[in-house]
Amino acid sequence: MLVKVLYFAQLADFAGKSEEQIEVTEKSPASLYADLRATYNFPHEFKQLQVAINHELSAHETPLEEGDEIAFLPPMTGG
Amino acid sequence: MLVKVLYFAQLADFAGKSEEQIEVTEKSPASLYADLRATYNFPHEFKQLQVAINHELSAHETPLEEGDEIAFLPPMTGG
Amino acid sequence: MNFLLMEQPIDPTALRAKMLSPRAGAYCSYEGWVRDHNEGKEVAELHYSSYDQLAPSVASQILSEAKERFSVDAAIVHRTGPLQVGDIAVWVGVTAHHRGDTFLACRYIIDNVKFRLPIWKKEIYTDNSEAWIENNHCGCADPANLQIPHKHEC
Amino acid sequence: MNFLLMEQPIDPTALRAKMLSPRAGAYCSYEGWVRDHNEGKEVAELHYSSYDQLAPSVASQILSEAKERFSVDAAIVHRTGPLQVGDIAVWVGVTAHHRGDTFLACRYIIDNVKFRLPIWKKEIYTDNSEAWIENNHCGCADPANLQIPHKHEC
Repeated sequence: MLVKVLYFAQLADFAGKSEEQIEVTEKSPASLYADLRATYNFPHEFKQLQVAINHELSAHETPLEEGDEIAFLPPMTGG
Repeated sequence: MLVKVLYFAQLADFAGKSEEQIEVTEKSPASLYADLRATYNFPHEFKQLQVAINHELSAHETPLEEGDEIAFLPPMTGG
Repeated sequence: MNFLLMEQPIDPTALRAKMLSPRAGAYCSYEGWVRDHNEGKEVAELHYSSYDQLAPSVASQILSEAKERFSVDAAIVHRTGPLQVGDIAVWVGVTAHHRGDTFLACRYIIDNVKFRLPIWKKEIYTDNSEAWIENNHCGCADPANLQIPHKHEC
Repeated sequence: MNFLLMEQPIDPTALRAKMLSPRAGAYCSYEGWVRDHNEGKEVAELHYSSYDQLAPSVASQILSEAKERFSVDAAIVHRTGPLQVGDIAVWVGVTAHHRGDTFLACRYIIDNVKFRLPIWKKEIYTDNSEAWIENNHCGCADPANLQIPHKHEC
């Protein structure tokens, strides 16, 4: 199924893009992140990141659905 | 000896003036305040007030000197 | 001297501008505003009277304590005379490298201003009655206690 | 909605004016300023990027928590994009009846903004190098922990 991945901050720099469509076979965000990390050399462990699905913070184990927009968020540094 | 007494807030209202010269025979601020309280019906006990002599906060038992300016300060309520 | 008593309205924009520094990362300010009510009575205006020859040295002492304890720059401005609802009665501004110090110092300063600065507030109500405000802190007057308004009991 | 992400400079005078209320007696504001240095390096500019579709709901949640805990009115404005030294990165304003609540709420809000609002800061140094800032809080990402930034350990 197809999902959209959004990249922010360091992850956007490493990926060289701010979003992309990805064809996934597993519903697990952890599995998707592992694939992306292998591709882009992301520095973060999965557990260091928050997960947002369709613009809402979501549990790490939330199963992905067709058409979801998912973002892996590095620790926030605003303020 | 002569001292100048400064009145602020409620004490100025009760005394009907902001300052006056007083001839004192005892050097004790407590004694002076007791006299003034009897004259003007000040509502405060001496221990409720701070004492300033020559524009510096002073201990309650500081002996008065000729020409001193003394103020008895009600609890402060600025801010 | 980072302290001023003034009869004119306090301008927080101008006061803030004086605090700017490229080395400061955090700015905390506090303002006391004249409310339209107090303890169930409708307030028409306030009148602050001050002991002008004593207030600067007390303010300077409070600011020195705050700078020493929290490594901040800080300033205090207090209004005197008649004030209307919505007017700023007191302004405190604090800058520091980091935010924690600004909050602690700003709170320390305003608490001590209320407790130690020789200024008194009279409230005039909409029914034309008036009253000198009783403070919420205790009336004990030993200067040794006055450094720590939250910790002493009388 | 008392939250705004903006690319234009933050105007604290205009933001303060929106907080005015005749029922409020206390106003506390906090500003984060871009410093000219950080951890020994000279900062030329900052760049904040944000997750614009997520930030408003997080800010709204933080403000709701503060209002519920401290009985305040409050607002948050955060800058995005490139910032110069001296610019305001974030502004928080809080009003309440009494001062204690304004300090506690303002501190609560800025702490949670730094910890929970989806915004990231890149520093660009005077030698043209740059770095995404590592936060000082820990990197554990369980949302259940994020409510109390000062109390959890990882």
